[in-house]
Amino acid sequence: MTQAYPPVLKLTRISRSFGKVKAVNNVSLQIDRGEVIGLTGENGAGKSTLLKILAGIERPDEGTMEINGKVANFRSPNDAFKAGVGVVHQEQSLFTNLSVAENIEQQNQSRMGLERFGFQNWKRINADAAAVLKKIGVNLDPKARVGDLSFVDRQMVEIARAVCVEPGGDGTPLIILDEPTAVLEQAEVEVLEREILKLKKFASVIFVSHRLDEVLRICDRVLVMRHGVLTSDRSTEGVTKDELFKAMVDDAPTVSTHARSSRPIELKPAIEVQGLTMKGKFRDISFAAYPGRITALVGTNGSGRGRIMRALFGAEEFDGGTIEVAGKPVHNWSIRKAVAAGLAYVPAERKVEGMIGGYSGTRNIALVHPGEAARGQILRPGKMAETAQSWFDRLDVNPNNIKQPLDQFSGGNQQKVVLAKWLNSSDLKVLMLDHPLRGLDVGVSQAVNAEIRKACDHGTAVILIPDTIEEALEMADEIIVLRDGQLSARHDLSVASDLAIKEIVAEMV
Amino acid sequence: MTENTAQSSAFTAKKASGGDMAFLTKLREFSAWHTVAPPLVFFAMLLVVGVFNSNYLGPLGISIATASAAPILLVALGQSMVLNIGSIDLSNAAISLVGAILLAMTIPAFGVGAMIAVLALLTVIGAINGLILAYTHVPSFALTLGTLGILQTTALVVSGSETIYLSENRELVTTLYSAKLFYIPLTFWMGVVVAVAYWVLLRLTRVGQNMTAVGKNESGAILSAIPTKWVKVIAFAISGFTGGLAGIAIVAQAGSASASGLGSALLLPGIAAALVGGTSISGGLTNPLNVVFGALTVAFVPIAIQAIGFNAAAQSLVYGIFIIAVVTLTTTRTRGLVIK
Amino acid sequence: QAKIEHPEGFNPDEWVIVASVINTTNPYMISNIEGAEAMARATGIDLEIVNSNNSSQTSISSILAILASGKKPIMFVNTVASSDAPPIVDAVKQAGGYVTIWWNKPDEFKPQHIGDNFVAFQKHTGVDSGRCGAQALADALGGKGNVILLPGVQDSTTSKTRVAGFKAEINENYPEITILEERPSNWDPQLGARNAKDLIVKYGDQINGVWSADDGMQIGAMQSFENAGMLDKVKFSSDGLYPKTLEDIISGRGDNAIVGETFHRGYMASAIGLYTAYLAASGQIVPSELEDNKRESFFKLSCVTPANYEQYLQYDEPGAPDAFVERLIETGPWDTEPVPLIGGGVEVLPES
Amino acid sequence: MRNLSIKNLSGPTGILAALVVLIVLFSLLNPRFASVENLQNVLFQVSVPLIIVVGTSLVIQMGSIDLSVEGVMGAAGMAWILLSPNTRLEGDIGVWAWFVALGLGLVLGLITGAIYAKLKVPSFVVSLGTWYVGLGIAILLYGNALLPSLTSEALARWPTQLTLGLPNCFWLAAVILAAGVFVSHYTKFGRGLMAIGNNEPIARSNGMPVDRYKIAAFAIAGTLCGLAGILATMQLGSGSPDIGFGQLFVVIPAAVIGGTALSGGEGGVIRSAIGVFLLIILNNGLVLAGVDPDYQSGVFGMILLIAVIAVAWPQRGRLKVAK
Ligand SMILES: Nc1ncnc2c1ncn2[C@@H]1O[C@H](COP(=O)(O)OP(=O)(O)OP(=O)(O)O)[C@@H](O)[C@H]1O
Ligand SMILES: Nc1ncnc2c1ncn2[C@@H]1O[C@H](COP(=O)(O)OP(=O)(O)OP(=O)(O)O)[C@@H](O)[C@H]1O
Ligand SMILES: [Mg+2]
Ligand SMILES: [Mg+2]
Repeated sequence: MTQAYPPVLKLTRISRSFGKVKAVNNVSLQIDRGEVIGLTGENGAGKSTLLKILAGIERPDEGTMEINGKVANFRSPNDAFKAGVGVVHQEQSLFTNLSVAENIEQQNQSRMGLERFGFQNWKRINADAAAVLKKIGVNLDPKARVGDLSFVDRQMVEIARAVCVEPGGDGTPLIILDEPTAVLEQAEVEVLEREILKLKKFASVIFVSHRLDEVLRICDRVLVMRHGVLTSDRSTEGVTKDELFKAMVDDAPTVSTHARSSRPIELKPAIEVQGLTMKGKFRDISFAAYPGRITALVGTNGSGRGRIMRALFGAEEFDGGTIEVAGKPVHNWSIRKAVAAGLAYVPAERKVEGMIGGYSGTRNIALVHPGEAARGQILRPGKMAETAQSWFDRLDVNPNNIKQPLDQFSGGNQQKVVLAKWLNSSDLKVLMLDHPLRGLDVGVSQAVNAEIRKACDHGTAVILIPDTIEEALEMADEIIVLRDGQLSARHDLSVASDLAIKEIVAEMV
Repeated sequence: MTENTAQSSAFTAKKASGGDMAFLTKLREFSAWHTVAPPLVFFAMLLVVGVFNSNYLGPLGISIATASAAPILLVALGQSMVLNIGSIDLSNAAISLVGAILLAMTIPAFGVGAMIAVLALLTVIGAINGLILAYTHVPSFALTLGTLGILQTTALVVSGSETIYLSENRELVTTLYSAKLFYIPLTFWMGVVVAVAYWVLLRLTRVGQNMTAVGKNESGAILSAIPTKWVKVIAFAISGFTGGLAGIAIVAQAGSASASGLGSALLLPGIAAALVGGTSISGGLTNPLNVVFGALTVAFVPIAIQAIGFNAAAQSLVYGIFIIAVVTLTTTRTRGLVIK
Repeated sequence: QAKIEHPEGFNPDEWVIVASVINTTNPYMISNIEGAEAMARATGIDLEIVNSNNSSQTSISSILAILASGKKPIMFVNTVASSDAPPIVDAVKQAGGYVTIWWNKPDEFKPQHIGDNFVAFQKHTGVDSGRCGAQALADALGGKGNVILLPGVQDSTTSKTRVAGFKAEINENYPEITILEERPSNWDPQLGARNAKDLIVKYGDQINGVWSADDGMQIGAMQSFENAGMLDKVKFSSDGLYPKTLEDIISGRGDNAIVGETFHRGYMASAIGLYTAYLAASGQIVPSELEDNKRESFFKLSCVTPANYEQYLQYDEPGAPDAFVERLIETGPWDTEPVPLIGGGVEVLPES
Repeated sequence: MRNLSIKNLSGPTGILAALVVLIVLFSLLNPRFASVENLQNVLFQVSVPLIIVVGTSLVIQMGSIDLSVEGVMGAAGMAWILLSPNTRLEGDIGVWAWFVALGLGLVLGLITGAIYAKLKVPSFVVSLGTWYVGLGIAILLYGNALLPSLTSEALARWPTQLTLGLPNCFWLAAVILAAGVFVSHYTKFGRGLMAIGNNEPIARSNGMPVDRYKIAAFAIAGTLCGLAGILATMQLGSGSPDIGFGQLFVVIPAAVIGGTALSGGEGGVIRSAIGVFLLIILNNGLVLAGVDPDYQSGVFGMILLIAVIAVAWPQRGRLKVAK
């Protein structure tokens, strides 16, 4: 690191509180040219808030911020953008009704010199966008409608947009990536890592992730936050995961290893599919999920896992094949029938599909299986609160306030409540989860996994779409590998002793 | 229609504290404001008018305000139930007018039986709106605009373009208007009872909970196995039913009914009353009890204008200003709610 | 400037004169207001104008608001719709006031049944108006030709009676006049214009005459025919003799396109109505003792043609309302030219 | 999110198809429907709502709604005729009348927008308020003098005169329409409206001047309503506070039918324009087909229903959100 230049970013005693919560508490740090900084910490530790301050979305209550040696107090995201700070937000922030190019060029049309009259020069916009996409090695049609892209492609658009920043003078751009890998699959993560290393050449990067080995792999330095405080700031050489854990949580989580259920396969499957087919998405999928066992569907994005799951849950029509629940074949299958038959589905897109954000935890939990909390149509507020409270305590949801609207919770805690909603059922036959750990920190992930296993032990069949293959290996009794819509392999882990990740990846692509 | 994600709450929260007008920021932070505003605003208006004419502070004011508010209230209650699931019902005022005509035609012969039959019929009409919405995915605005047209014709044809006058069994309904309990006509009490009922429905039953869920996030509701289609049918059926009650209130007041008579201009006041009552036009948020005061306010504005004695030609102008002022004071400005 | 001697025991300060009109921009309504103002001047009683803004609810609420003022009303109401009459009358009765309803009420809802507070229901008969229009138009066409009709709001009694009168006259006396089509135009000039335009397209120069249920719609219709360059080939007749219409007659617009009108003035209606109510309020008449046609009354309206319009100009002179009130006080509500009482009861529609 | 996003409920193809079907149908019912006069007649009738709908759809694209149409038209139309050569014989200020009238529309629009954007009051009610404010202004201007009608032949004739076979008023509308298309497709502002309609919080977080855009959109809508008011007054040849009567329930349905989702972010000016044609032709056709007046609004409603259902049918889906 040459010191000829001023630091790209210098924070001194930055603080920001929301009401009682001190989201960012007296944080000071410095980032130099070409550095890639990892930032990690529990859900709710304050990472995003800190980044929002850098991005000019939140204003610090106290403290000063210098970018490329200039004191910066951003009044708007545009100021930050002009100063050379580009952000990929944790929640995707694209306009789904506009084109890829428009989204990318959204903020920096200043470069088009037509700004003053505000005219759109489509040729120019599309060309620029195409150039940017090329620069980060993604091939997407700039004219495509973002709403029609898959989750991951949208993520790429976000990154492309962030990379557009052009700080004045000889300043260095600061690219901020808030959990960019959370929604990515193995393959894409590798693409992204290579991309970040390219960014190194002309920019400094802040990279937020809950996956520590990722952080250790690509970052020069790693910062850890806890309860808004910066608890550790050290070079990645010679740091161990455990040390980071310690900095992250008050007591390092006890990594529990899951005793594989030794139940015999002869057991009647909870759900079984034969030759399930959806034109253009997947075809001839056959497998079964057994009570007390976890079946993982792995594959690259677009491999069809998500859709298969949605089809099983009755959320999407399928063209061919049969589904049998508890031995009985189902006819004109629908979500309501599925749930009545004891199926549950935790969608990948938590905020949009998984929960009613405006509703409190209490109501969200009473929504599907109110159990005690409802007599027929009549709700019993007392019982509702009781039920909710017991779940909040059991999953230790934080803040432990059953009345607060769910969309004011951090992702991890939202996921806990979503789980509770389904687990509150008296007899849950099949639990299906699409990327349940997406965006969750280590601690919360442990908690969620524990719940999934508990359900399993109570005789529920679990079908899981994991974020990573490690996750699959850790959790699953059986792994089913999909390659572009077809079943390419299956591994019974209770038999196959040690299975190499490489193998599976090979079967995926 | 609402984007109410955690993220949006973050942004608009910032907006709030970075606020535009100091006192409004205060209002927004005092999140309970929108629950107390509707009554406050109404009584404030009553007080102001009382300054010009003390009679309004007495029973008289109350009885006049409530008497004129009754039909608006009932239409507004139905409307807010539909707004709550994120849709809108442009046909419910027309439903109540058709209802009024049918009642005026049938009550002389069948008395109470007629009321029940008509209410049932209108509930079905509402339900049909809901069914079409649920199964064809036509936006409710366009859909109910179509039914509005059909109902207008129905009103004309059924009434034979005549004014239907209640001769037999007249007092059976008119007493609902003339008979007063604490100076308040029964038609208005009817509205109050319905408001309470709907409040209970929304807060204490699964159907109600599901309705609001659909209004807040339909995708989430669908994937939580909520019977969204039924929810819609029920909401619109309720709108039809309440429209029918409004029809009764109209006949009770006029003792007669006609296609372009009393009740033919209830649509916009109804929606306005719902909004003044703190209902969000984006769905997922309503409080029937406050709609009561929304209706009172909206109905009281023209009375206030007349009572304060503005020049007849200036009344429209003043009316407009009143409406804006009132709503500015009563709108819900919850954190993270995108105002459309 | 007329001045009324109040009888013993009548204290003007206890009373308020109220005139409720459908809106404040239609020339007829404006004239209603002028009549009420004249009455107020003559009686020295305060005046309140109610602007219904075309809404029954507003009309009723506002009237209630005035009743709340504590004074007893002497009221003239030009109802927005027939069904407004009952609630208004009930309210006035409770407030101990006296009301005359003009133009619209349910047929079965009779002053005789309600009592003295509902002094009278008064109107110009629509049938006569329709007949005037028909005669003028048919004669102008030489008894032969095709006409189109622009009625007002479909379920308004006024419009329906006028249409019925027009059709009856044609059927009875003008066998060679054909009615091509009727398109209700809600008393709305623009809708009148639009419908006229569509009918022009539909029938082209088959159309020889146009009858509208009031001058507002006729103004619109004439504009459409002018735009289509047909104004000098087509004849028009209508009801109300609005100032604008008068101009067109005088100027002979479109080769004397307007061939027939009816004459009656808003100020006459409101003055008669209010004066009747005043007489009841001041005990000078006891409504229940009046014969029926003074409780449900028809007042004369005159057929106007380009030949005889001059004789009506006097009634539009400045100060005409006061002059009319003066004569009204001399001759009483039922015998004042040009609008004396000519009959009563419920208007019966001729067979056609 | 694919099939969860509120798709624009009627592709222009669907709505165009509906339009074509209607035209064929009506031509069969009455040959005169397809005549040149009727073409001119329809173009004459669409021109006013076309002008309005440009503003309306800009507003709806950002997820708001503007009900003030009829009031603003009344105010502007009345101001214009009273300041132009008219039968009241005073106050003619020539071309300045245009500036005053359009200015009035602009101001009313600004007020609506400002209250909506700055005081966070739902546009639905604010514009309901400004509707009455506009109407009130018109009524006050009208006073109780005699009905003002245009004395200048030139002005009164202008809308109907044909240029290249089409009435001038339509050309005016066409120009406005073109401008509208340009604004919404080729300006940052226009795209901004779409963005706001799609996701306002993100628009804000991207530093878009959301409030200014909102106000601007309403200002444009107001001005266009002003223009429409003037044109309507010209067409009628005389002034009336109710000059805009019934327009609201043409333009908003038109926008909706055209697929400009009320939730914002979808549709566009052209689609709304097609919607206008659909509605006007529907009415015109019903008259020419000689449908009994009693049943006209009913048949209107029926056809409207069938049209929108036909258009929405293909987009049905399990996870489809229907508001
Ligand atoms: N707009 C807001 N209003 C109130 N509290 C907030 C707001 N934004 C964040 N918080 C709170 O501030 C704390 C930090 O939140 P933040 O999103 O920065 O955590 P995080 O480290 O990004 O968590 P995650 O890893 O889940 O993204 C949390 O307690 C959160 O609830
Ligand atoms: N119908 C849908 N609505 C919304 N999102 C969807 C839908 N189907 C899939 N997705 C999400 O879009 C992304 C790509 O979907 P696609 O079906 O192409 O791949 P997939 O393999 O089924 O999904 P996944 O990545 O979960 O395996 C995934 O994140 C998936 O969760
Ligand atoms: Mg975060
Ligand atoms: Mg996925």
